Amino acid sequence: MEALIVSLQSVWNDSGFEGLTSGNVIMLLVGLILLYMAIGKGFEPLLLSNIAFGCLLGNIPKTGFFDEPGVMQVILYGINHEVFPPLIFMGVGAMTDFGPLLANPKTLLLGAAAQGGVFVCLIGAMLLGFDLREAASIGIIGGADGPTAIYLTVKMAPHLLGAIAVAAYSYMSLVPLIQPPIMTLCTTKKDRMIKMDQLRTVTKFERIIFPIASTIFISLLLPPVCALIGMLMLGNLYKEAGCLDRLSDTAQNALMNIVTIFLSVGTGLTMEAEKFLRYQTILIICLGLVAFAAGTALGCLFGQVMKITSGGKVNPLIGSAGVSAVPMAARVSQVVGQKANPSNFLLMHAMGPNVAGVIGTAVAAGTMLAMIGPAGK
Amino acid sequence: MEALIVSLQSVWNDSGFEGLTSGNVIMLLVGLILLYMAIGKGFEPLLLSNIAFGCLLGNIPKTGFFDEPGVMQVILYGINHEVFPPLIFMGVGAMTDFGPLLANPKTLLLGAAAQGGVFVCLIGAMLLGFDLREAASIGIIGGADGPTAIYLTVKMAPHLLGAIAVAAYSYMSLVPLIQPPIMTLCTTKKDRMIKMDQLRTVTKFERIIFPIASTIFISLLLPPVCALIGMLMLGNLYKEAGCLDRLSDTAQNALMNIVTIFLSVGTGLTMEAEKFLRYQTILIICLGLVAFAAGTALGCLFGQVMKITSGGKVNPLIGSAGVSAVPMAARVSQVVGQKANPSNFLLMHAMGPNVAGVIGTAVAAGTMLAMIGPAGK
Amino acid sequence: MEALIVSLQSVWNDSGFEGLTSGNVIMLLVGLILLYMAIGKGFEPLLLSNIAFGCLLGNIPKTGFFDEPGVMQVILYGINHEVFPPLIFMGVGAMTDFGPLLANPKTLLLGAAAQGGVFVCLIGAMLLGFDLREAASIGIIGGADGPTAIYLTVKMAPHLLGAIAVAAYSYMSLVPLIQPPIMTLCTTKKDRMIKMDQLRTVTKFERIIFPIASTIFISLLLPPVCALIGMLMLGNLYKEAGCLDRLSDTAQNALMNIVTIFLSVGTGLTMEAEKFLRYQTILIICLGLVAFAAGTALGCLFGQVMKITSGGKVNPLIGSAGVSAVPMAARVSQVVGQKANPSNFLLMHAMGPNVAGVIGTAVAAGTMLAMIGPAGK
Amino acid sequence: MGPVTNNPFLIAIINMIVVFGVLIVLGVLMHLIEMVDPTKKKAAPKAAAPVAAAPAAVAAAPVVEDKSEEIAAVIAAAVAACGGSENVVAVRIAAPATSWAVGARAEAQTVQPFC
Amino acid sequence: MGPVTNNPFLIAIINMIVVFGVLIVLGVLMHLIEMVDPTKKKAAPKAAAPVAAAPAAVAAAPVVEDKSEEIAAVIAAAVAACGGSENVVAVRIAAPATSWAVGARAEAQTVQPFC
Amino acid sequence: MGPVTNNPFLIAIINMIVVFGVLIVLGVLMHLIEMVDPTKKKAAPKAAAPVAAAPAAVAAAPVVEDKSEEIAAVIAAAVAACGGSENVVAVRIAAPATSWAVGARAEAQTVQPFC
Ligand code: NA
Ligand code: NA
Ligand code: NA
Repeated sequence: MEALIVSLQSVWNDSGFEGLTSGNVIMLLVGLILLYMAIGKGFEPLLLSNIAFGCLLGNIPKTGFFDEPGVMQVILYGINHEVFPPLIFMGVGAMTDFGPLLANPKTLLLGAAAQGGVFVCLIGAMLLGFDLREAASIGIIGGADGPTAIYLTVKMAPHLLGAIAVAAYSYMSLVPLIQPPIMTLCTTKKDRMIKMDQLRTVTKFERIIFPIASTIFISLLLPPVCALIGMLMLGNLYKEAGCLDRLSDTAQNALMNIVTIFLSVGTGLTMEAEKFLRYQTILIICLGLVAFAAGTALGCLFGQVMKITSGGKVNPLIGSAGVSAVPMAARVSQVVGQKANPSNFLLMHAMGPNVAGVIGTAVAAGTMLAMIGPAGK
Repeated sequence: MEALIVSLQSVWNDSGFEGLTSGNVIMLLVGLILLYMAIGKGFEPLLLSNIAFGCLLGNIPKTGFFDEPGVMQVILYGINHEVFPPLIFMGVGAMTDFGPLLANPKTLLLGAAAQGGVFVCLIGAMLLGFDLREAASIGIIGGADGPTAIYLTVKMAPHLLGAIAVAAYSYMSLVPLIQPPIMTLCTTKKDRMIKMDQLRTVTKFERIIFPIASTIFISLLLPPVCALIGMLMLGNLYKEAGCLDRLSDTAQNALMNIVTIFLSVGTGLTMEAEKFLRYQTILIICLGLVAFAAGTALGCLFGQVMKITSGGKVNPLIGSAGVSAVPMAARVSQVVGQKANPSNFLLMHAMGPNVAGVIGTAVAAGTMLAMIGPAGK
Repeated sequence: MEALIVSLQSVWNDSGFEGLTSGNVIMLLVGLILLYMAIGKGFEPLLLSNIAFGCLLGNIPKTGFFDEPGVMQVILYGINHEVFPPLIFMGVGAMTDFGPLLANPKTLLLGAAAQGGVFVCLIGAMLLGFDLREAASIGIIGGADGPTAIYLTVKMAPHLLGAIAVAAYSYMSLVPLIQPPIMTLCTTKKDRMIKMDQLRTVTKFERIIFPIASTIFISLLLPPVCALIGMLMLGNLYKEAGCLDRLSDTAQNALMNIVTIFLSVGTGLTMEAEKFLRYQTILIICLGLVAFAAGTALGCLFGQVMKITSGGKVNPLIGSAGVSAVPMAARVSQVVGQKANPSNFLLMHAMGPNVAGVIGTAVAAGTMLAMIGPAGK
Repeated sequence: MGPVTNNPFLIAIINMIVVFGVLIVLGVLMHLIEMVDPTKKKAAPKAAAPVAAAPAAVAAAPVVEDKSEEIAAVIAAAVAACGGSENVVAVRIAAPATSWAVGARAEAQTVQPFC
Repeated sequence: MGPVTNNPFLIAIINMIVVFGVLIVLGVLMHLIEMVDPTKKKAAPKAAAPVAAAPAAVAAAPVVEDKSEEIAAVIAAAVAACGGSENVVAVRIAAPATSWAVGARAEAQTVQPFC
Repeated sequence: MGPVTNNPFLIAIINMIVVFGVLIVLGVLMHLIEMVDPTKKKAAPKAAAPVAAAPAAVAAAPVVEDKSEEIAAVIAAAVAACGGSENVVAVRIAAPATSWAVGARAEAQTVQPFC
């Protein structure tokens, strides 16, 4: 009988209840809240639900996930060495239509302007006391590209990965709430009613040459993001080539889903209490909102510039789509434009800055890596 | 001419015929027999055929599979560090419906009772001279869960992996032969004719909260099986969330099939003659049968207890489904019940203990890991 | 202002434009030409387009792909340790129908005869000054099996991987241009008009036993190609077993596409200027053409032998299909035969030597590995 | 750290206690979840259908899938109306997997849900 | 090697210059590509259709996919002719993914495109 | 251990001997397999069909897949009966891949085939 009690005692001693810190408990609650946001509220469920579940698993003590080989170590390897973001970008590329951008290359400028949010946020972060690499990683939230944000953060400030990933994906899903008021603030009703000319047809030739040419140019200029841009454009080549549909399908589906699971569960695993439960996390979340708002505003304001220079042919609403968050931001432009003028169809026009924003964020990340360099180097 | 003969001789000397031991030959025969069982007889073909083919490949001398890097080393890494079983469990989770269990939580007890087979077998194995960790691994055959058995065996007694995997999957496919006589022995015809009330509807809320809550509770209590339970429940969340169907599909199909191939080929590769061709293998196979029989009997007997305490509302036949072997054991309950009373539909009632058995076996594995600890520690 | 210029200067200094060698530039052009061939001209686009894109990415300086962990290092690991070719072969096996070969085993000899091209090429390469292992790798181009060529080259002469892969896949896609003139040269119009008897039905039993038996026999004789042959036949078993369709589907689709992407991008990455831009590359490309031509001719000539020994029942055109390049070579036999006699249907007859050629090339690779041994050993 | 005990009977007993204990706690959890369920309603009438349907599902092969039923019905009706009914053994509707793929492709023009 | 500067404003300015610079160069590239395009034609009439169709696509769920339109139209016509039209909410055609699979299998008898 | 010989002709001869030898043994194996085949029957009548069908398959694109033929035939018949026949170029039936997915999902309610 005594042996029985001793044994039961030993099971308890080896359990995770023993060794559960208050930090773990709070992180479990954070995980539950994130799960509620992801599944209950529909905030980027594909990513956030896994991040949240990973957060739960990562805060169970004594699992050995961080020191013993196993499936979680395999996943963490892929996180810590940026294996997954380029593979996600391959699938994103296979889903991206650069047609509207090729039809109207001027909208590239809107995608550039909206990256201003990244640097507003970077400046803010440094003023609030974050160091340069942390500030760069926080700023990239404003780029509204999950894989790029994760890629840069792992290189620059891996201890912030959880907070930045959560902020980035949360705000990306909140784009339909964050953007409209800012957009109406930066435009007049007359602006919003502007109808744009229909886009020219883009040939298959252009669609095939563009990903190749842009890969070479951007990779040469910014080698640190060659993996990201290269995979994005390779995926797009699968989509456009016409003879690579098998690979396009796999890049968008089987491979992307597998990598999404690993990326997001692994990101959640890194959310340890001592890294996440700091007042900096709250600052990051606030700065992320500033970044999104600033990006939206700068996009719209640059849209105003383009409206004037084009003689009133450009609806400034499409500027807000430059933050990327593809395709949600473009849909927001469409919805806000249609509210002002029910016969207004801005979707395809907004897709140009929208996909330009993806490239712009990768360029911004590459520039920061080139100027600042990865951590520990 | 002489050079030609010398060269042909050298090809022969480097061939696997040179160096082929009698053990290898017997193992090749074992592989062929397993292939016959898998493909010819339909015993768990998805797993056993690959195990058998891996057994063939692993017993070819001089392939370098065990010492040179290559595809087989990648596969063996995943075997030796339990990377694959949790990923399989993710797919299993995405295929599992916990609804019947949620509708009638009492059937959890049947899933617990049937784990008795595990410990009957463990006791038998220790009495037959196996050491504690070997006995635990052999006992888990009675849990009728392949991934859990492989997970525990790799941690506890990796030299028994081949024998235990073969026994587990063979008996799982033999459930329709093993269980019915034991079930009729443990029940009267009147028992078997009992019709059960229809199950209440389970809400989506319950279906979503359950995998989350049970992950946290079981993982905290038994951290060594957090990877298994966590992935099982994450897969189930994919199924139930409603917004994660992409991931559910991949977890059930592409990812699961890939991992199944690797897991089962890799398990076969570990079947070396010196490990497998021992009289212990025969003991393991006998003990596995005892475990299945004991689990079935204990499930039915506990079903009798529940019949009495419920005032005759529970058909004890559903107890046998507690060994898991999902969904075969539940179908056996259905078939045996319908034979006694053609208007009897026990399938959904038996699914409760059936999926409870999956959890129960993982809990049993976790308890043994907590009490005994993995090998070499 | 000065700081701004210094900073912009530093971005430029860290860019890939700084450090871009003339070799890189030429290789970028090579990559573009290969892309044009792959997508514009349809030369094996699934493979060559990725090889070409990998070539582009691999020739961007300062990406860190070859020295820092990341997605490209994961891919290069799979290349350098021959992880991918056996997995591709699993998918190939799942797509291969050995039925026509089983119906007419004599056509195996045609698959053997066409391997003569491999050795013609090997002899030529050694006479041109390549060392033994390089010559073996170059010779295998004549086998017209991409995965086998990559597998052997990585083991024997990894510095030639790029050139050999490009030559192999280019000529495989050029089979419809290379073969017909040689085929008409080696046959008379009367030969080409020969109609062959219809093939007997092959039972499921034969289809299932053959991959198992041939795996055991070939692997025992030539253990160095056990991974290749084993996976090929395991994939074929998935196809034929009837109960493994899930795995067959995954082996042919999700897994094969993922591995194809990794294999071909990784192969492209290894195309460094200093390895590729040598006059040997031109020799390799010429030798590859010799190998294809010699294989075709030897196949047809052996077809003539079989025509005579069979009393005129064998159309020698099916001999050219023995080079493999499945299924293109068999289609060429069909087309050339039908041109001579519009009621002639050689396709199924040519599939026998065609799939025999796959086995034959693997056997040739295994023999060379057994006789010569891998590099550095 | 070695094992706490080597007595197989003790191990068996402790394990069964833990297994029963854990599953009983899970049962309590389930009841709690049911109790706090904010979506709980009088769902009884709905419950009848699936259970009643179960036997049929067991007896016959699943021919028609969830949401696609309408479409299948329409096609079947069309076929029947045209007088070719006997051969309709199984109208397999493109699986959900397929429809995701369709959706993905439909959205792909303008959508990157992951980015 | 440390960072070149720690001044956030300088970093922001340089970055924006680089981002604008790169995207402007990309724009130039796009124009160049358009100019050298050997396949360029008077494609204007074709252009009208997709843009005009866009609103409809936005308003309604995408019911019918690219190449499969004919087939879907045929089935829909058949269904309509047989008088069951109201329920045809969405005739989902087997997705391209599926058709590749079909193709792969059809070819599998005799084809190994990777080998 | 170095290579046995460096004479390319010798290597070529030996290799060809091995290749022929192995494939001849495989041929013998095939005959053995055929001889011991317990399922062998007078399958001749069946054999005629596929071979005869092959030419057609070569000539035309593969329109209709194996098991789905009946269904396709039914749909085609329905379509034809309704008078819309010319456009039916290819009725692609959901591929087997799809039907496994369907099956998997159908079973998923109650089934875990891997566990
Ligand atoms: Na962006
Ligand atoms: Na179990
Ligand atoms: Na070949």
